[in-house]
Amino acid sequence: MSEQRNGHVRIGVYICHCGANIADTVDVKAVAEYAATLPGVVISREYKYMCSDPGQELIQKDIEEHAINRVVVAACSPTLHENTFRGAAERAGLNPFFVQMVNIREHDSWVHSDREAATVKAKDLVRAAVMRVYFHKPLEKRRVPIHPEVLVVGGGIAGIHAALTVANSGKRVYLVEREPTIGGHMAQYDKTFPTLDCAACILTPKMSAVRAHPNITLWTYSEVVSVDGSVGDYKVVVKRKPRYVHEDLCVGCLQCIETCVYKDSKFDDEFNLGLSKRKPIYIPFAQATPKVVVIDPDACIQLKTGKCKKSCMEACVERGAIDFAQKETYEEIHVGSIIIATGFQTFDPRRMPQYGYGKYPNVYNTLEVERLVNASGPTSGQVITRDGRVPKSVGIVLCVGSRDENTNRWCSRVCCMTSLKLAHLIKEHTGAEVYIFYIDMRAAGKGYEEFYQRVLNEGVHFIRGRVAEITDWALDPSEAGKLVARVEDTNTGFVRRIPLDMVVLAVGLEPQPDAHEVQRMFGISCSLDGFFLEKHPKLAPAPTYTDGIFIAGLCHGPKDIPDTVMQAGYAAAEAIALADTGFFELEPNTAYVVEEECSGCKTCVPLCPYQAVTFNEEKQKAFINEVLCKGCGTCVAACPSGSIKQNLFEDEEIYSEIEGVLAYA
Amino acid sequence: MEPSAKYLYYPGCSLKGTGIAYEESLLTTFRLLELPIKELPDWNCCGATNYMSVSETSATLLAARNLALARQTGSRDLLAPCNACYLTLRKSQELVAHYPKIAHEVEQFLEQAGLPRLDSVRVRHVLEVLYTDVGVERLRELTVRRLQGVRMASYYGCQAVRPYGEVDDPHEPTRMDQILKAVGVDVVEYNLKTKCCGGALTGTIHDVGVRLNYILLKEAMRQGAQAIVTICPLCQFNLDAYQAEIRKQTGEPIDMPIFYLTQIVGWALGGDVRELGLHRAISGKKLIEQWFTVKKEAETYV
Amino acid sequence: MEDRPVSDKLSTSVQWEPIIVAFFCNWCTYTAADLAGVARMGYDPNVRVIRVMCSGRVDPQFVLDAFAHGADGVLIGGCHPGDCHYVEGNYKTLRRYHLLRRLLRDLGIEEQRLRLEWIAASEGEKVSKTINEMVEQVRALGPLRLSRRFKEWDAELASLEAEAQSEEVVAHV
Amino acid sequence: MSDKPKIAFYWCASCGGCEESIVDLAEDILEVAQAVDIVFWPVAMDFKRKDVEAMPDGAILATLVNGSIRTSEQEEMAHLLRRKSQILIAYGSCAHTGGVPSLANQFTREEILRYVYEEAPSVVNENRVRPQPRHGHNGTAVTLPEFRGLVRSLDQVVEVDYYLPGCPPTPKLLKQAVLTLLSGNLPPKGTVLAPDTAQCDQCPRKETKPVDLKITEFKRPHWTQIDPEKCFLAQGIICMGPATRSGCEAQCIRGNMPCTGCFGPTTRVRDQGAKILSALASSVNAREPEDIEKIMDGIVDPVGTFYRYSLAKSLLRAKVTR
Repeated sequence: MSEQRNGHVRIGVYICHCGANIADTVDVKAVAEYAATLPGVVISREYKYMCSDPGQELIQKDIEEHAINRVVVAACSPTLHENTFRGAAERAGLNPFFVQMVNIREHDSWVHSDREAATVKAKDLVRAAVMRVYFHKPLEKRRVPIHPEVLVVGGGIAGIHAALTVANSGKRVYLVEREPTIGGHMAQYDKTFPTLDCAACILTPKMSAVRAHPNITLWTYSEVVSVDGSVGDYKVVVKRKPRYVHEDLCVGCLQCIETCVYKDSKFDDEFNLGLSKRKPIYIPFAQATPKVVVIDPDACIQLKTGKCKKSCMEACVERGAIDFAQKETYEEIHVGSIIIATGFQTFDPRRMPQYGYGKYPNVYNTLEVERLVNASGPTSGQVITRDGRVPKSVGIVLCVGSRDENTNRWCSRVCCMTSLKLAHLIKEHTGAEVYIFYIDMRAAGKGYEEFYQRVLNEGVHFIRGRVAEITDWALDPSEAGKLVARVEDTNTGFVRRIPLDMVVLAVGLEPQPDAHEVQRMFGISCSLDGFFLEKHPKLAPAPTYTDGIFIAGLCHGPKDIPDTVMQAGYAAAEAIALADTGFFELEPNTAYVVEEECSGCKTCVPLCPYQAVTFNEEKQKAFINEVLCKGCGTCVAACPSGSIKQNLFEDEEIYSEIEGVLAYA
Repeated sequence: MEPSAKYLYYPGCSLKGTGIAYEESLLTTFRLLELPIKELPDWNCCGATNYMSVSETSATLLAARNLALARQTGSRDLLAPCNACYLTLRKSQELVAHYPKIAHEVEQFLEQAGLPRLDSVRVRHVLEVLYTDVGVERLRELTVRRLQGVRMASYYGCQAVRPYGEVDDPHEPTRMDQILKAVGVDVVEYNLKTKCCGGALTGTIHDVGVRLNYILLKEAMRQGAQAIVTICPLCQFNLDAYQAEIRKQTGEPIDMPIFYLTQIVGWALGGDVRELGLHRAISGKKLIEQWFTVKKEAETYV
Repeated sequence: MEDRPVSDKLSTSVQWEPIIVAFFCNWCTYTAADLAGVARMGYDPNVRVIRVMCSGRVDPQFVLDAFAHGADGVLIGGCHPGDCHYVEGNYKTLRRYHLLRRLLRDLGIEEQRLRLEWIAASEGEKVSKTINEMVEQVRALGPLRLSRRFKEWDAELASLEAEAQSEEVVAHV
Repeated sequence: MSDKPKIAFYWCASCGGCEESIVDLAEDILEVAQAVDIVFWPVAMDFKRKDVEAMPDGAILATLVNGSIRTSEQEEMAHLLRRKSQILIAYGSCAHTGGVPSLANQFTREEILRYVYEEAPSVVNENRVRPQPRHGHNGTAVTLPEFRGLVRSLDQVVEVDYYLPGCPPTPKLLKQAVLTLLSGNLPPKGTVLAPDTAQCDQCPRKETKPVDLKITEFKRPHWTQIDPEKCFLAQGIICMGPATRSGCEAQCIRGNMPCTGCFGPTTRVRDQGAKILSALASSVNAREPEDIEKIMDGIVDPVGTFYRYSLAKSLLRAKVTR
């Protein structure tokens, strides 16, 4: 270590107790005493809570009174408090990048139990930081401007609520939805628990508001295909799939559907999960937004063979909205931040063959039953089984694809309440005996437990036990022609066979099948369960590790409608705050080429995924565009003549860390 | 023993007694498939049922001796056609792998007996060998005659698919169905594939055992099966032996042949009725005669 | 310098304990290690983590330097292929790792002493599992401690200068 | 003796090429000879060790030592010349970074002696006789220098003031160095007396290196017809140029052979081999481990390729488990 290199180095070392979190496992006093002996260290202290105001003031005072010009704080992870301590330094007039944090909590006291070993480790890490800060340089924070426009991906209730909130603040919003209409899963629900208000009644006004909002550009039947750039300026390309109908010309009169050459609807209606049929030209549901028809290219004779008399076109001849020549188009937009609200899929119960879904027609999933009980559903609200009977006994099986080692380990959170709601509705519609097979009833939420009590009082049978199988095999005549749920009733200790006319599988919630592709496209992470990962599980449940990208709703994990709306509002607030601030401060950890050292070997040029490195033909040297550089350091490691450097991660800084942690070796 | 025999055959008590037809058909089928197979010399009881329920350690010692003997021969694949043997041998391996105390006792025991330490002997089931090593397609190709129009239900018994999941999918086993279809049998839907056959209850709490038996037979009939195909000697025996009694009790006309999978596969491959032990059947003799002997002239060659 | 104990198990003895230098990328593996901490998924205290923004920043020189300064093992942690925060920095790491492993083999450093592991931000458990596994493997290999070997190698030079001078003096008298 | 500055030359473990290179100064050597007194140059002039020993410490202005250090005698001479010289210059790759001889650091002393005296195909040595450090004959003892366990660069044995890189250094660099010395206007201690940019900077084929190089195969030079105009790396041939200090005027490349790295790394680099490894591996066009391995198979001897001249000064210095 050479003092000359960076002037007169005066290091202050601060060891945090973090209450007992660190101090119980690490001998903080010993670490502080040890640090005091290290070259360059002028002051070494330990303190109960370094991140508290008095803790920060300690640093500020030392900078002011003892001319400390390097600060090492051994505390928690830098991802938590690096900015706190940089701020403290800055307030005392020291360049914030003379601060180095040492992680002796997450990486030490919380993962080790042996006090001696943990203390030795803390000393090693502190020594490394002390050696490292020697080489620190004053750096300027980079500020990037924030494009005020916001992209919302996904038009379910999360996306709708986020888009409206941002738009209401005066910012322009692009709302992109993959399906022909917004509304998402919520549009398919009948009533909502626990208040039993109708989902459509509360959702459709919001859908219309989206359509009418002057600040919202709504692109349905569209998908994001590429995302470039970073916080403040994301360049996004959206593919608009052809619906073969001009959105601006169609008025939603639905005449075309009437006159379609197909007299009968014969294609599975997606919105009703195949419980009803539609024509090749259709509107997903009555309140679809935009209220524009769409043509299914896999079903339409004209699009498949080119040989149809095109009666739909005739019906629309005045407006001329139908256009079989329509092609997909691409829109490129620039936005400052992105809210991802891509939702979920329901668990496919075919993965649990013992429940007979797909084998026995009278086994349903909860989403199908939502449609069955819905007044505008395929049976106009009549609960009739696929074989045309009104069920006299209905069993609802909980935790299908949830809380199960063989499928998904997580609790899907909404199935208990959904099942209570459906039990109530089925009973109301049919008067059937309803059985709920459950492991635990989870009714945590405002008014939820009360609703559970209500359904209990309505005479629904609750059987505590995971259903072993659904079979159509009758043990005795009373079971003949019925489905039988075989279950161990753990409250009575008996294996029971319950004959049922209809079985409803309360399917769990899963990440979308393409969640991984979406995650990669937006450069965010997934949790182990495949849902998108939030930046902090408690304090930042909508931001992600990628600045300027927020997540809302079920793409982040199972939750009910109120929680979804809250998270969507929170994500919107973050996006608005970002846009209103107008800039974002970036870590100044960019790489740069030392021009006189560069030989122009071009090794670095193709390595940069952001095209930040270019070759200057005139100078015959490489050049790094600091604005494009994201600071990964890959080119630095690859530069064969050591002529690229990275701020905050200089070779010398890392070498001294290596040497520091190994000084005893 | 020459190490060339790929499969080492562990008969267990059943295949030398009530399940002799299983042994006969197994060896015939392997011969027809040209799979080298040799019986494990000096084998002993696998340690099933009574031992395993009374003392896991003692049962494991019994199993371990068989495994060590197998290890000594140099063959890797120990074929245990009986479901109980299969499960007990597999379970013993798991116990040794995960319970140091049992492992220690086994080690001491083997040392005293002058046997090698347990190593990676693979305990295998006939169904799994037919499905994995031979393959459905190969069986289809090798089939020389088909039981056309005969409907059968495949029945696994309670032990083969749990808990290790190597013989077949525990929730929805289909491998036997695939094999049967490949060799020309019509397979019916059968939901009770892994339900209890009555097991040892037919000998202890007879009524209950026979009732469980009846459930299986009745459902097979309801599904339109003319016969049931099994892979377990105890299941085969239970289902085969009490049909007369059930007829008497219920008045239902149950008289259904209960086959071993190897009998059906062996016959499709060209095996002879006697060498497949088909003549040993108790129930469904008429159908057997009709399918395998009388219509011999009319065999459908493919 | 004195050997010192680093293990939970051997804290009172002075027996050798492996030291592993780990380079963790900021976005995935470092975060996963934080998560392991938050969830108190304990692991052996033999590892010293150095944070880099991307595993692509890990210059092979750092690995060699860590060995040269006495590390018994080096662990590199990055995002899973396709999940790199910087699109594909981890692929560069993977390529360097493959070539570096060959070089190390030729220079007598066992394969298990250098490990590249993809650990996503949510895989706290994998951090603890990987570290424990590696510590165990390196412990089985025994000390590398090149810093000490270098001193041993150079012991043959130690007294020479003085010796040479005295001989010269002798020759002159 | 005149008052002209005194200069000495010495060689340690080297091939002699460096000595040749001094003669390569051609007529310029006369200029040098006029300006200085050569007081010690065993390969060309009849001075003895005792003549050097007799000089006062620091009497020589500059000594240029070439060759790496393998034996105790070379060590002694290095120490002696260090004491007697104001300036000690490591001359050539071997003195600078260990050179080709330091590739022997992959083997133990025993392996080397056994091979050289017993197993080499050209050796006939039925009695397995090996030279001994001491040998008695007619009442007198004859001694041989100790054969050390490791090959070292000059600065791993004594302090070195300057380095002249190359295998061998070019006459131009030598002349420049001598003139600099004589001028008295000395660069900072430890300077390598050659430019501090990499080879590509001076490479005549620089333009032909693509900006999007993706290596799909490593070829050895003798496997292929080498395009005399095109960047070697663009042809899949390993060239150490990007990781090697310039100053040689790309002589090998002009002779249609790739750079093998004799000028050593730039000052920013601690390990030349690791750096070229990093650069080459980064440019490999494969993502799957199997594909990567297949391409890497083309590098048959990574140590010999990447550390041809610098194993002694590499971070690991040697095969660690010799």
